[in-house]
Amino acid sequence: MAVIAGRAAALERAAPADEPVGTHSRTRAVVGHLALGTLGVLCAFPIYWLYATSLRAPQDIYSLAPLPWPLSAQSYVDAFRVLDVGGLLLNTTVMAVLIALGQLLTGLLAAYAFAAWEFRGKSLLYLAFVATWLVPFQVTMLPNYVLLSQLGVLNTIAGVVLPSLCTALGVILLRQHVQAFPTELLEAARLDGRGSWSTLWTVVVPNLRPALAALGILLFVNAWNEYFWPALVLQRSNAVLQLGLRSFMGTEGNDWGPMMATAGMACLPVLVLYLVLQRQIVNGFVRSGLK
Amino acid sequence: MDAPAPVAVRAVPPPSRSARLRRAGRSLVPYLYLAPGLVLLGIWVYRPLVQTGQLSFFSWNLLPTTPMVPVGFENYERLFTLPEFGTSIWRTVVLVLGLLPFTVVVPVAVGLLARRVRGRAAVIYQALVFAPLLIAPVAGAAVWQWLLDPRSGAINQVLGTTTNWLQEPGPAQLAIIVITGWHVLGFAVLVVAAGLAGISDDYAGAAALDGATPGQVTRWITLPLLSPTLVFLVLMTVLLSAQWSFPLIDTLTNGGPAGATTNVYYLLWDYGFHSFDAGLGAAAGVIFFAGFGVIAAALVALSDRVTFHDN
Amino acid sequence: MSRIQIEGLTRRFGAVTAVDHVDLDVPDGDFLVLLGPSGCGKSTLLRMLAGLTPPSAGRILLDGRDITATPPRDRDLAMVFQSYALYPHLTVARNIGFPLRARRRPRPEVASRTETVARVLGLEELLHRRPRELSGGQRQRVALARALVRDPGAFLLDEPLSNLDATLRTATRAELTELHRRLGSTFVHVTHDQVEAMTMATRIAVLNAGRLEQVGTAAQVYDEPASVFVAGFLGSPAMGLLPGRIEHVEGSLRVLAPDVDIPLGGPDPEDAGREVVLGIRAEHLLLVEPTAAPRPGAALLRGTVRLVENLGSEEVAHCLVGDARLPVRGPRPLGLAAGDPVTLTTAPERVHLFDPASGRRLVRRPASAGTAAVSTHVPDLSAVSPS
Amino acid sequence: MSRIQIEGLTRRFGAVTAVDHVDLDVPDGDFLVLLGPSGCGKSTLLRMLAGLTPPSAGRILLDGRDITATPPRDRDLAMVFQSYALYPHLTVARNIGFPLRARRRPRPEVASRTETVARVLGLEELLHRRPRELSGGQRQRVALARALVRDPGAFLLDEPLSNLDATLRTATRAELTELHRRLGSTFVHVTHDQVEAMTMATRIAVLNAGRLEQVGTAAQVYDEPASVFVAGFLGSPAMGLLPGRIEHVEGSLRVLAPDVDIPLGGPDPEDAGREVVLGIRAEHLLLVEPTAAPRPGAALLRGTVRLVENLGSEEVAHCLVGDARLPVRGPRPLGLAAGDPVTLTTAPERVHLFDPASGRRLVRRPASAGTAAVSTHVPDLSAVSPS
Amino acid sequence: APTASAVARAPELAPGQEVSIVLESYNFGQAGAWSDTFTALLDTFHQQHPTITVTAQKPQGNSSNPANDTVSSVQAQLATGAPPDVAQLGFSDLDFTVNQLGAKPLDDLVGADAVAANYEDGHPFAPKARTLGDYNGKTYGIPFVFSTPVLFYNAGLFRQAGLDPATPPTTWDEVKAAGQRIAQATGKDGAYVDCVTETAKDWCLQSVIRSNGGRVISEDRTRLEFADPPAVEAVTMLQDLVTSGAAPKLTQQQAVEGFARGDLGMILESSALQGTFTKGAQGGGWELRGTGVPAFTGKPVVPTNSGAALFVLSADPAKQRAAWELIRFLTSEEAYVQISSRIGYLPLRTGLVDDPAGLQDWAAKNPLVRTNLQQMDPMEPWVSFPGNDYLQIRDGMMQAVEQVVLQGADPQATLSAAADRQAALLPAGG
Ligand SMILES: Nc1ncnc2c1ncn2[C@@H]1O[C@H](COP(=O)(O)OP(=O)(O)OP(=O)(O)O)[C@@H](O)[C@H]1O
Ligand SMILES: Nc1ncnc2c1ncn2[C@@H]1O[C@H](COP(=O)(O)OP(=O)(O)OP(=O)(O)O)[C@@H](O)[C@H]1O
Ligand SMILES: [Mg+2]
Ligand SMILES: [Mg+2]
Repeated sequence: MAVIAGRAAALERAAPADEPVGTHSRTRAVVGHLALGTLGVLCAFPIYWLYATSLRAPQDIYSLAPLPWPLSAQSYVDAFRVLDVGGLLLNTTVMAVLIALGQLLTGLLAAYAFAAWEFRGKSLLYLAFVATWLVPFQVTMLPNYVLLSQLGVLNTIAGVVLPSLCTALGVILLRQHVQAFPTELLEAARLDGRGSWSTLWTVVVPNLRPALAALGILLFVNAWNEYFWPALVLQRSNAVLQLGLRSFMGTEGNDWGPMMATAGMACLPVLVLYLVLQRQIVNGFVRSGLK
Repeated sequence: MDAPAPVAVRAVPPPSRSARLRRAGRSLVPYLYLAPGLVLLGIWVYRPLVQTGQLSFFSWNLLPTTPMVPVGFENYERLFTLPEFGTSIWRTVVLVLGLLPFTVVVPVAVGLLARRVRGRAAVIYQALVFAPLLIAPVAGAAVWQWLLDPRSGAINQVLGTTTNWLQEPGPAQLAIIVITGWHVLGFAVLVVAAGLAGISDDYAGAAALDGATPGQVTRWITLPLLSPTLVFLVLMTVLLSAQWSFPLIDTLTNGGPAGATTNVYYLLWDYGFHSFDAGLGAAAGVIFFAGFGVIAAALVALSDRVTFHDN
Repeated sequence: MSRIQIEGLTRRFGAVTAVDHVDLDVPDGDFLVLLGPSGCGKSTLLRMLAGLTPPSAGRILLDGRDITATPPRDRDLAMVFQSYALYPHLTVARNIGFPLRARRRPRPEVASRTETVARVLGLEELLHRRPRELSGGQRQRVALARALVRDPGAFLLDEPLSNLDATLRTATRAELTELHRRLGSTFVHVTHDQVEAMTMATRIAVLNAGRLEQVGTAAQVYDEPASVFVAGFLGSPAMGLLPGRIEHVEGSLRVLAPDVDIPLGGPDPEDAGREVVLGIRAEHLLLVEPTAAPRPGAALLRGTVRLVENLGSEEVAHCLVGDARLPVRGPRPLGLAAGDPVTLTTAPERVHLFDPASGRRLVRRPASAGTAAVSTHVPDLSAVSPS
Repeated sequence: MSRIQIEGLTRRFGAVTAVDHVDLDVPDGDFLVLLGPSGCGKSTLLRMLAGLTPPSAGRILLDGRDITATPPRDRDLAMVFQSYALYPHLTVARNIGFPLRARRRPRPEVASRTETVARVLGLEELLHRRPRELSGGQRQRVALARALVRDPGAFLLDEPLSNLDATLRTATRAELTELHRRLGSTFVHVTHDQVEAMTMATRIAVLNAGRLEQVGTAAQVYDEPASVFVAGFLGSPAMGLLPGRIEHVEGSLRVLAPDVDIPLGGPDPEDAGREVVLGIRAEHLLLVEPTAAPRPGAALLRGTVRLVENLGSEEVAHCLVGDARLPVRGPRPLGLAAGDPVTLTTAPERVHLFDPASGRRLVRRPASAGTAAVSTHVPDLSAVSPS
Repeated sequence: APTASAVARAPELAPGQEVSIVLESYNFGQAGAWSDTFTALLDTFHQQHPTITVTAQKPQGNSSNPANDTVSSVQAQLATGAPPDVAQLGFSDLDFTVNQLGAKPLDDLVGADAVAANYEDGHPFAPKARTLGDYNGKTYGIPFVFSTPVLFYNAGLFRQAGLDPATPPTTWDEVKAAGQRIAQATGKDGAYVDCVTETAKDWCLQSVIRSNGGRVISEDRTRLEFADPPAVEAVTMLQDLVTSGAAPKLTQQQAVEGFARGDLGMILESSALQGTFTKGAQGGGWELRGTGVPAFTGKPVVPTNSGAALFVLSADPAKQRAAWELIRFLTSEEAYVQISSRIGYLPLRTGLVDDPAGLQDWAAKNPLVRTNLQQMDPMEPWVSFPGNDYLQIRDGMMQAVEQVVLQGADPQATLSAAADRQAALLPAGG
């Protein structure tokens, strides 16, 4: 409790209104605005270009004019004609939600174990999680593909989801969060008669909610944008949005207009999600004091 | 005077069998929580890794119809004599070095600059910087292809150059670095923001009172205290650069021009899936794992010496 | 060696007013203690002095110079933070030398002054450790050393002793007092521990909810609390307070309350009927032998003992008088036990009277022309803002 | 309603032995205070009682039942954590009801017992707030309520008052004492604040570096400290200590030190020449008019005042006698200033003697056959492990 | 060594025998003409063979060009024990397909007679095309779609540069001159030869080298010859195009898009891209024309083929038979009429273009098809490298060429170094 309150106070003090006298000069602010503004525009420009291209008329697709004029929804019409956008959206959401939830859950359980207990082989096991970062996708790809085929889940969403249910990033980040959690609370719950399982759900999770939400959204975005693994598993059907892009790629070159339109539509949900939840994401992430 | 309460000191009896069992059961608990993650990783990461380790001692093209020929360390020997292997390592080093500005320098600069601007503006800038993370790499790559068009792409028009970014070795490597950097910048900015928020303002206040200029505060206080975050980012960059850049290389340059953007990760892919030399690919994978493992261990050891935790 | 003047200083955080229009004049060489309960605005006030928090209104003068807009590094002040704020990545020696290096003093000078200060504070052995390898008391001394190394105009200390245990705290308290005597610098020391305040201050400023309640020497604040708040905050146990009423009885003024009857002296019919809050310190209540007949005209309070606390050298009996709790303090053993009925007396001049509405102290005017009158008056509070 | 017995309890963290072979018997209904400096192992001991930290050796009995291997939730204990450990996401009501819900008690029972406890502790108004909307004192009461709601065998309190300011601390102290009286439960209360220990405990256990130094009532621990450590730790200011030597002068034993001469009474040539540490409490030192001729045979100490501290009702003069500091305490004003020479006296029976090597108390044996002998003796410490 | 010489004959399907097979084609899956045509064809096939169910899929993998994923896709599926029953694989992979992927010899499966009969059924297959899928004298794959290199050019840019679009360049010297002219006069790019990058693979490079009398690999496929003088000379010529400014430094994709946009005068490309170019020309308002592979002055032009054949990979006799039925259908007159008219691919039953009931109308409207047909006669097959490491050899060679042509490396030294290195990868050990 004290720790949490302390953190919140530290955050509040970090609010710009409470900074030393004389640190906020106009020139410093102007330089800051200029630098950050430039960087922001640079970062956002390709995204603008994506949408600009998707709004060009088919014959202007190769045009490099900065403004997409005249506007045309033809690419979107084409994309909608070819793709069952609603179905793809649903599939992608299901896939991304399952993956994000799975990674969150396995990460939470492992992080809880690492943060709340001392046990033999702890650091070695933690290393086992982190070391998965060292294993290239290429090494695991084929053996996993073969296993999925033996399980009979090729060409299903389950095949995409199964191998992605645990990620080192989730474990690492969540461990930081759970470790920052006051141990007294866990102990109080034990004394109050909760087992470790119900302590996790009645004490830890409710208090980590902002952090879990922030991380969950990050994982969701990652899963949403996953392309390689679905491309392998979902060979027969373009069942998720990112694979919809493949419908516009081919030996005879790419169909840029509908492809950009599809890409734009694929990005839109996460962009909107991010814009709506930005404060929560940033705060949840920052408050964890990831160090 | 209190009469002493005499305690008959008995020999402490050994714990009963059921108590021992219960104790053993309790010590199992953390492992149960780890189990789901470990089982999943065991199945989906370490099982393939072990298979790869075995495969690296065979010559085989993965086809059930062809026999696996044991060849000892021949795959490794071949790998080390291949000139591409050496150059690809060098290119990986360049890639990592090239990405460090995006994962460390710029995010720190953004973190420090963000303190100068107030209110909504900072939030908006952060949203803009973060946005590329939300774009699927494949879509992002497609857009960059346009922007990098040698004739009328926005980049050349702004810079007034005629470079063909994806067709000339140096610029192609640069383009891959920049685009990868563009993608991961937002995440790094978020991590740095978290790190900065974790440093008590009291230190900066104390230093200011002690007479340090803002520059000195940054150099002498903020950055050293941010070092654990920076090490985390460096570690991530070193370990994951090659993986981050993979989809972009695969979409934009296919490792070209003339192999100029082929890093170890892409080479591994190439051996494993284009050359059908599974043994060689496996050997490369094992070396990749071991090499990066050693580097990571060294980095972690180093970081313990150079970082300071604010406690 | 600086005089600090504060004029109308205010700081708001959103809806909260942490510091509310405070006027204060700290003469050169003063050891001013800011005292008050948690959250009353002490740290905020100190941080404004240091320039770490910009004020919402008001100004700060250092030796007559307006420094409200001066950045911290240009104010000639040294601060010891509540949390010490030792740089965790620097050794003790480099922590202490930091202010000198920041001012680009030559290396040999930095080294020699660091060494001198370290010797004075008994830190020679620790110069090469890092803060995390130090105990709480050692950290505190390093924080002090960092402030002392550069001989500033004034020292600002934010609860520097709060993390120490009793023994260490007593020792450091004495050390700080001696330091002040030797240097003659201005000190502003924040605490919520009243023993600390009483023992160290040349003057005490009591804050409550962002407002200044009283400024004065330790004796003034203890002996003539300007308000119910100050009276209740200072002293251990706190002053006993009970509501009463001034009555004109048989030609003299008396304060009456259930089971209480205290003569005030000379008659002044004007005040008769006035409601007051009556305050008596634990050490000013005396036990009367229950069998002894009450001396006529003496103050008389009757109650029951609820609880006796042993403080080691003394005991405190918490007595219920009417509805109020009055602590009584005396050398151990008092010879009382819970449940005992007690009769108490006190010297009438030891009784404090407060206005129930405003909480301010009521002062009996020097009885001119043979009458004593009670009036609201705030002694020694020239600096208190007329709120 | 439980008796807690601890036998040979030890806990090591790597090379550190936090708790070192402690034997302790806490009878049912006791209010035992664990007292000791920071890091002496108090929390570790309490956590072992609660089952949160497994002991390295030794065992714990609750009402004669060995609970060393019982998991925390099956021990019939309630603990109040130093930091309260209130669940931040739950309202006060749900915080209080948590232990009952965890034990799957029926809803109506949870509700009614929560309400009862809340009423007892004056929390009815706050039931729907969350912890962050409470003041420190309110939080403390919620933590208590959560412990009380389920009527455990014993309460374990880990520095529950350390975060409160002086006023709140005094009030809560009284509240806890009353609670103990009303419930009659066993309390084990950890603190490093000696006033807390003295005022609340029925018995005090003083820990030092993991070892038990003394167990006894507040009076025993204060009046007959079993060791130099206990003597120096209790009392504010701490007992003055100075090295001396027992000499046989003119037929009687005297303790001599530079500027110090204290008669011990009857002659006992055996002890002559023995080195001792001499301890005198601040309140047992009396000022002697410097002009008055010393009464022959009286204890006599000469020194210089270094510093005078004002405690409000009293003053403490820190005097330098020989090389040692002796605090002298008396009602304000003492009439002393820094630099003044002072002559002090004390009653010989108020003087504590300790063995310089072991630090243990030396007890003068009742003078049988007309002789008084000094011997190393540890009173009331049958439970202290023979180290 | 060729394996599986003795494969049992696949028996005819019993009437009413239900079979379902999987067809993997890199042309499938892209929205547009190919998918629609394929779907229509498979529908028709199902009507004709109601007992055979065909599931079509595109290669797994993530390359933007699925043709690059064909072999690895089949390989991955083989590893699971369930390869597609029919696969459309490139000629460059023939060696690997036969020796490693286990393509079944159709001569054994259905009999050489049946294979030959299929070629003769209706308008016969172009003679040169028939043997493209043969290996060691046995037919493994039936050629399905392919193209020869075509020099597409932008007639508008020709006119702007003062060149006559009616007489396109026929030799490399003329290409160079025209390219320089276009670059100077219009500010656009001159000529791009899509034979010089790893992405382009080596089919077109083989044509250029063979047109100069060289080879990339000896006829017995035991020695690499791409560092021999004729090959080096050819590559040097390509380098000269770039250094002289006649050719831009572009990636394949940039060149294709540039040409479609009208920013490039000439491009030597597969006719598979004709559709893309036509669309670009319509959008950009320029005129698309095409001609054959340019010659080295005084030497005969040797075009090579790109493209793919259909292979049977199934091990199950019933599926093998069904697969053969599918292959027969997909290479039938009926199918080619559809494929050519709806997609623009070359009909391998070349007679169709003169058949009024066939593609005569279409050919009249698409004069470009003639270029390809004319090149069928001198055409030589696209030779695949042998062994497991054939792609490493091919890619190594292409990288060397790219370094020479686009990055100005020394031709002889670079190619020799590459040849020496790749020689070790030949199965015979070089
Ligand atoms: N950055 C801030 N944002 C909002 N409120 C604040 C901030 N800083 C302080 N406050 C509020 O201002 C009031 C005074 O805070 P301050 O820190 O000055 O108290 P304090 O007297 O130092 O208390 P303590 O003895 O607990 O340190 C408190 O109510 C606090 O909640
Ligand atoms: N988990 C641990 N690992 C290592 N050492 C520990 C651990 N917990 C406690 N210690 C050490 O054991 C000793 C006793 O610690 P404990 O927390 O019991 O002290 P305490 O008496 O409660 O002190 P405080 O009054 O400061 O709370 C200390 O020296 C401490 O450093
Ligand atoms: Mg404060
Ligand atoms: Mg403790």
